Amino acid sequence: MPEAIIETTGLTKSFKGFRAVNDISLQVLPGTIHAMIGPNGAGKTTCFNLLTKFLRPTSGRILFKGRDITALKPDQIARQGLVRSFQISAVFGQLSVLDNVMLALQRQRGESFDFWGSLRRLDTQKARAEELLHDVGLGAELDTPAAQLPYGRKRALELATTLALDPEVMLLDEPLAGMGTEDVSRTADLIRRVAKGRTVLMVEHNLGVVAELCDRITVLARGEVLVEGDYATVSKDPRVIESYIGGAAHE
Amino acid sequence: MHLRSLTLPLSIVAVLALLAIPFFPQWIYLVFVMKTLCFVLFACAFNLLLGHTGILSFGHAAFFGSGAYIAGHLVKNYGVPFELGILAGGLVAALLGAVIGALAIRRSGIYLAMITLAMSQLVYFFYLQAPFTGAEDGLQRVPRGTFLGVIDLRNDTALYYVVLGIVAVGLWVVWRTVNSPFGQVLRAIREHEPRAISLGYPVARYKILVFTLSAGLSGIAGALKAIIFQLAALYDVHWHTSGDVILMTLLGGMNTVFGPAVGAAIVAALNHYLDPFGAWVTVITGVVFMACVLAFRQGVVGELGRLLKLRRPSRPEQTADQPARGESQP
Amino acid sequence: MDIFGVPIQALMGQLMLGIVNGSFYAVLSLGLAIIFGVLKIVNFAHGAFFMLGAFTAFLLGQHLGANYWVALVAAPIAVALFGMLFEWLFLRRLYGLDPIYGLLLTFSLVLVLEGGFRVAFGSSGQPYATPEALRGTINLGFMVLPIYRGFVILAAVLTCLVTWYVIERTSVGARLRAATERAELTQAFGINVPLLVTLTYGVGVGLAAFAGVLAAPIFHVNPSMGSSLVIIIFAVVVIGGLGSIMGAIVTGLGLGVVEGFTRVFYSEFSSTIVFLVMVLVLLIRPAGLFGREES
Amino acid sequence: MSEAALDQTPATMLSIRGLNAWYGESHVLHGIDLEVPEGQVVTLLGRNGAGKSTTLKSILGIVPKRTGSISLMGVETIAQKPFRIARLGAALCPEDRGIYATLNVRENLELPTRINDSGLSTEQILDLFPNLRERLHSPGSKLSGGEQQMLAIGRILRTGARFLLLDEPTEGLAPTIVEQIGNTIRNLKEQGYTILLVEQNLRFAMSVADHHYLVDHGQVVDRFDRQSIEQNADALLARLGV
Amino acid sequence: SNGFSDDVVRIGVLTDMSGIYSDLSGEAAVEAVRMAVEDFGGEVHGVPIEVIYGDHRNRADTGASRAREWYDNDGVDMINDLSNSGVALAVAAVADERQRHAISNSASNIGLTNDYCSPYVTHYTYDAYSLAQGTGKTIVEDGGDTWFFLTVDFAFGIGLEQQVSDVVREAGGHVMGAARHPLDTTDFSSYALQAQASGAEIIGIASTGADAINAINALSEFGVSPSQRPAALLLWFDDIVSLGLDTAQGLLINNAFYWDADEGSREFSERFYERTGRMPNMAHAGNYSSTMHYLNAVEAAGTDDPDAVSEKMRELEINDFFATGGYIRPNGRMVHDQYLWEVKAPDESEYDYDFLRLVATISGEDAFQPLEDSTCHLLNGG
Ligand SMILES: Nc1ncnc2c1ncn2[C@@H]1O[C@H](COP(=O)(O)OP(=O)(O)OP(=O)(O)O)[C@@H](O)[C@H]1O
Ligand SMILES: Nc1ncnc2c1ncn2[C@@H]1O[C@H](COP(=O)(O)OP(=O)(O)OP(=O)(O)O)[C@@H](O)[C@H]1O
Ligand SMILES: [Mg+2]
Ligand SMILES: [Mg+2]
Repeated sequence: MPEAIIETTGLTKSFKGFRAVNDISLQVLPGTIHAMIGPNGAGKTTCFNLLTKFLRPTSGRILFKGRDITALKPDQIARQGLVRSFQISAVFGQLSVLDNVMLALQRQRGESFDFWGSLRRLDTQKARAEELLHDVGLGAELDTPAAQLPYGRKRALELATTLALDPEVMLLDEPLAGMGTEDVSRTADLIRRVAKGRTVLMVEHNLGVVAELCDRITVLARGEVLVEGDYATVSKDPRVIESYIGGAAHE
Repeated sequence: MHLRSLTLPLSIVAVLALLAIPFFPQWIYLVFVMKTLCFVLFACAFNLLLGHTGILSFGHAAFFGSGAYIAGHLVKNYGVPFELGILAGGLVAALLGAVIGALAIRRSGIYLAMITLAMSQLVYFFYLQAPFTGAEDGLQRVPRGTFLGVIDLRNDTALYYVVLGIVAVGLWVVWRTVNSPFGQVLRAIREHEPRAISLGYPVARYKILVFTLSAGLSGIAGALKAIIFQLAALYDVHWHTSGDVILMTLLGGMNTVFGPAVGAAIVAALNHYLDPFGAWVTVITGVVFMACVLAFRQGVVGELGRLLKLRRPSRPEQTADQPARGESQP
Repeated sequence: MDIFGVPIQALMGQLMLGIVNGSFYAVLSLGLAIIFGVLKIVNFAHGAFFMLGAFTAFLLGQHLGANYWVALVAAPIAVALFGMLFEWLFLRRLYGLDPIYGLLLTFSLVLVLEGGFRVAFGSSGQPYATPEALRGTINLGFMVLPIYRGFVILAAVLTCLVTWYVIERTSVGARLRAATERAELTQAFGINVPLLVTLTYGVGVGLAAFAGVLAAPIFHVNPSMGSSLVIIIFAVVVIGGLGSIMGAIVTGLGLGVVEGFTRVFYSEFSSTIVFLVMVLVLLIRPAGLFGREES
Repeated sequence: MSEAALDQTPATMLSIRGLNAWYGESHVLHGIDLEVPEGQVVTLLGRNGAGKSTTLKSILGIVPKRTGSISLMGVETIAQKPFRIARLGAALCPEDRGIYATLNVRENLELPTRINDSGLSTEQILDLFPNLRERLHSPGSKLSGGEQQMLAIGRILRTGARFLLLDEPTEGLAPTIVEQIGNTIRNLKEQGYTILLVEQNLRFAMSVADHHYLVDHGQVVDRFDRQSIEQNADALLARLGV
Repeated sequence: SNGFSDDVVRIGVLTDMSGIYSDLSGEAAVEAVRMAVEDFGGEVHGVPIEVIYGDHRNRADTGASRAREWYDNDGVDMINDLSNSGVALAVAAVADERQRHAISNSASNIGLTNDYCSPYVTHYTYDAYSLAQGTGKTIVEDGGDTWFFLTVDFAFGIGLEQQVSDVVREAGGHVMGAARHPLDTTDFSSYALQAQASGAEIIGIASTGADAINAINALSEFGVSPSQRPAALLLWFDDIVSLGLDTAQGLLINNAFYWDADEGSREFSERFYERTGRMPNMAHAGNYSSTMHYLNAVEAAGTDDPDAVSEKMRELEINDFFATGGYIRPNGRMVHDQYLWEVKAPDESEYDYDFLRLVATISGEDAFQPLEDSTCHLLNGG
């Protein structure tokens, strides 16, 4: 079995006594699409916040490609190639769709502190940005302020922005939340495409999508890992049905 | 921003008007214009934080005043030449900005505002006690000196063009910053800080840098004021001045680059032309401000921009003042 | 025995006076804290309402011959009504916007009120007599305390405790706290939150006015008596921890004392000490002394 | 599907037509239509994120933006303020339980306004959920999830509202309590309450409800009554996402 | 007409119209100047005299720019009042540079007749030095020789405190100490206590306006007075009105003018009261007197040329209800008698505004800084 790209040991986060995430040991294998599911409040988002250091773990270690990143700052983690998206869509509302992506592209160039430089310096990257936006089907919306996009397209834009960083690992928190059916399928395809050559860890309530996209699934409940495995195993597991999917409860 | 299309012609007109002013002394008083220019620079510099980074500083008087006192002190008591005095004023203010900024940005929102306010009160106390400031009598009789040792600045017109030049450069720096890769990141921080972090930007460093920049420019504005009036006074470091600059910025429109300039002009004009109303000035000013907050929340320039937008068919646009609860049907 | 050359006796006296001032801070910051908690607006006009309270008392005496005790009740109510009108007409249009707009609006109100009263009553102010019952002084051994000042402490602390009790222990208070915590859901339980908000503003400014009436006999009643107050009061609230009622009260009293002692040892700094304290507190304990850490 | 099923019932407690709802720009409900006959129990089924909770919130008017028509006891409420809707006699037990951390159990319990005195007394509620009695004075934040859920339900029984909207009342509760709540709901029904229930636990739903609506992507995609749901149970489980 | 720069003599009253000093000068000051112009006849050598006013908001820069604008654009020949020392100094600088006249009646800073002196600047009614002399010297001579100061922590207060201290020591008294309070202190109880502890006989209040009022309130509240006697180094008549006699009684104050002093002052004051609804304080009287003097000088000079007028102003003697035998020194100091008053008790006051009893008269020569001590550059010249 190959070396895990993300590995947590005993990861725990408690908010004044309340354990939102409790001793989670997670292994995400490189090149896989790994889903994290569970009822509301299971601790999925908190997990993401811990992995990207938006929250400081109460205890436990986080390894990225074997290196301990538990002590790093969020922006450092991002620069290491571990990039997350947010549950409630996070785009730069007043900026144009294009600028949203340009912002991500601009980071690799060391110039972001040059307040004396002109924006034109970045034009070289326009082509790349447009290409990315085209991929997510926003090719026609380049100059629209992001705030004006419908919710679903926002998620797409967010995805494009994340991709612009060309991250090794993407953490997507409910990338399909609040999307209409057609958006869902489009975005699902997109995720599958871009996942090639990367690792994806995603939170998703839409089990249909999870079923077809994901190689591996971790089910959380009350901050703990309930089951882990491929979709078949997981969806059959009585505890999962009981605690998450509902239905054949305690018969 | 649809104002863009108008920005160029408007600014050309403005520049020409500004250049012409000295030839019509009976219409508008030169020193008043110079004073206004100082506040224009001050407000635009301040807006680098409020408008473009989304940081509310309630202590910018500390930078403005420091600029004034330092420049005044050096020029008066050490015979430092005009341009060096201005520069020093800016530098000291920038330094102060870096320090206060570094402390303040560890918090956000109202807490940040209060920290900056508190720090500026400490600075106020310093200038109140410092021997060279002359306390409430102010640092008086600052010589205007000469520009580059040739142009005699005791001549208002000469001084005016120099001030105009310096302020223009200052505004250019602001504009440049806003429209630079750096400014782009600032906007990102304003729009969604966590996202900016998750894109790998060391947000803290950006904030400190923009704080320093804003403070420095504010300092230069203050320094200019000290030279123009040949004095620096406590009011320049008083928290009222911090309040004034917030006011100017909001009146002009904090989501625009040069809106604050307009705001500054409005406030200055109110102060200057309301004298005939005697004791009523304060009340009138208050009413005007109220009307502004309630009527055009985007600020004068902001609302202008909105009107221009409404003209064109475009998607309903995100504005601060959308109805909180949704619309209803019969 | 001395402390830095100041006899312990004198210090006791200063402590007492510090508490008197603290009581004013407590009442004022209490009002400000309540308003901020519910409206999420920094009521910059708080000092102006303080002044308004004092002036209302003065005017009631002048024109209606109302004595101190009547004024002590009537003035706060009158001011509260005025405040509620202001909230209802203007302030509520700014909810959900950047708090800075509320700050600006209330600031404009300060200009109107202070300017207006200066036009009407001049700048050098009016005397307000101490009520007979509370004239004179009592000897506490370590100092002679004017009876009225003692009364101020009692009245203020009592008011604070009552307010605290109402908010923390009664069903009305429960509704208020509920509205503060989750306005939406609270409405869904049939509670008229908008009205609650208006009332809250009324209570907040009413408290300010009450402090004003208490202050009238001690400080000169003049239009600018509250102008420099508000930033100090807000500093107190922030130090105490936004949203913490007890925090506001205790910090108010505490800072009164701190300020009092500063007046003995480094008097020039006494108007600045509050801010030094605030910087330190905020950097060490971000949410303030009594505030809950929110993310 | 048959309108007939509903037309027999005399009065309609709630009738929703073309309900749309948004969170910011996220368009969540795309034209919900549903009827709740007086005195009956109706459930909304559907997978996570389908829009069930949002539907309930919309009925009480606590979503940022909503359009369409919601008539409650014959009154059109789409334009009403939430507290007025509540005073018509609707009470919500929200998904996240909506316990106030800064209020203790008694305060939480007695917060909602009583619209008439037909509701249970505090005593009766404490009898119903004995666990709450011990914790009467501890702050809401300190309760266990189960206790919070009991409190959330008890709270709305006090108001005297005849129309209860329960959002996943069994979520995260021990089987025994789930039983207990089931019974509560049943005898509430007997007392003539009308109940709109959001439930992911199909078996539970079947055990208490007269009608079922299946919600997906913010639309009603199917509806069943007692008989039809029995037959389609397995198919339904699949559609619920398994 | 010939010697007049433009065909009008324009007088600008630069004062605090809207701020904390608007009672001490403000609109009433403008009225006083208007009265003088009317009494003068409204024109000089057939040239009309015009009065305009402006608000300096107690901000030196605002004052300075207003003064500049007046001199440069509006042909203002003389600026009067100049309450607030900061403003006065700034305007004096402008006046000197623009070579136009400025007269300060309500500022106290003696810099105006020392480092900042100018042939065009006149310091008319009083100054910190005269306050120190008037109050300090006289009181010590009356036997009040141990002092404690409540000083506003500002150049004005500190300067005043030091001057009085010197005077007191010279006259053989002792200074037991001082408490420095920030500007706009509302609560003086703490300082009252310190003053009490000091045991000094005289408590010198080196502040003005609201500060002084609040200080006096606190002193009486804590029963400091009358056992210890407060002496307000700069208290305006208006302040006594607003303090009320109950609180103010027994106060010793130094004022260059009291409405009820004699026939002349009563006559002026009653007319003034008619027009403004308030009794004039020393600044208002000074506004009137100084304007009158300026106009006399213009008439005598037959021109509004600043230098000519300046000479005449220093040449002519001032004899009116405000001053007898008053004259202006080369450094711009107007020398005239000063008076120390005691505030009457309520029962001593027989009619409205019957507030003060004369305690001592200080001759101008004693009251004001001796010429040889002045650092004014105009002096060593000639
Ligand atoms: N900042 C916080 N303070 C206190 N409790 C928190 C905080 N953030 C999350 N929690 C709690 O931690 C638990 C897990 O939250 P989290 O957001 O991770 O759930 P989730 O699995 O993402 O749920 P969802 O599917 O609704 O997003 C929840 O009970 C939540 O109430
Ligand atoms: N406050 C919110 N802001 C933005 N989107 C939201 C918010 N609340 C819910 N949503 C989105 O609206 C959609 C419907 O949410 P809703 O809570 O109604 O689903 P649900 O059917 O109740 O799911 P569950 O079974 O988890 O309760 C989901 O996609 C969810 O992500
Ligand atoms: Mg989540
Ligand atoms: Mg002339």
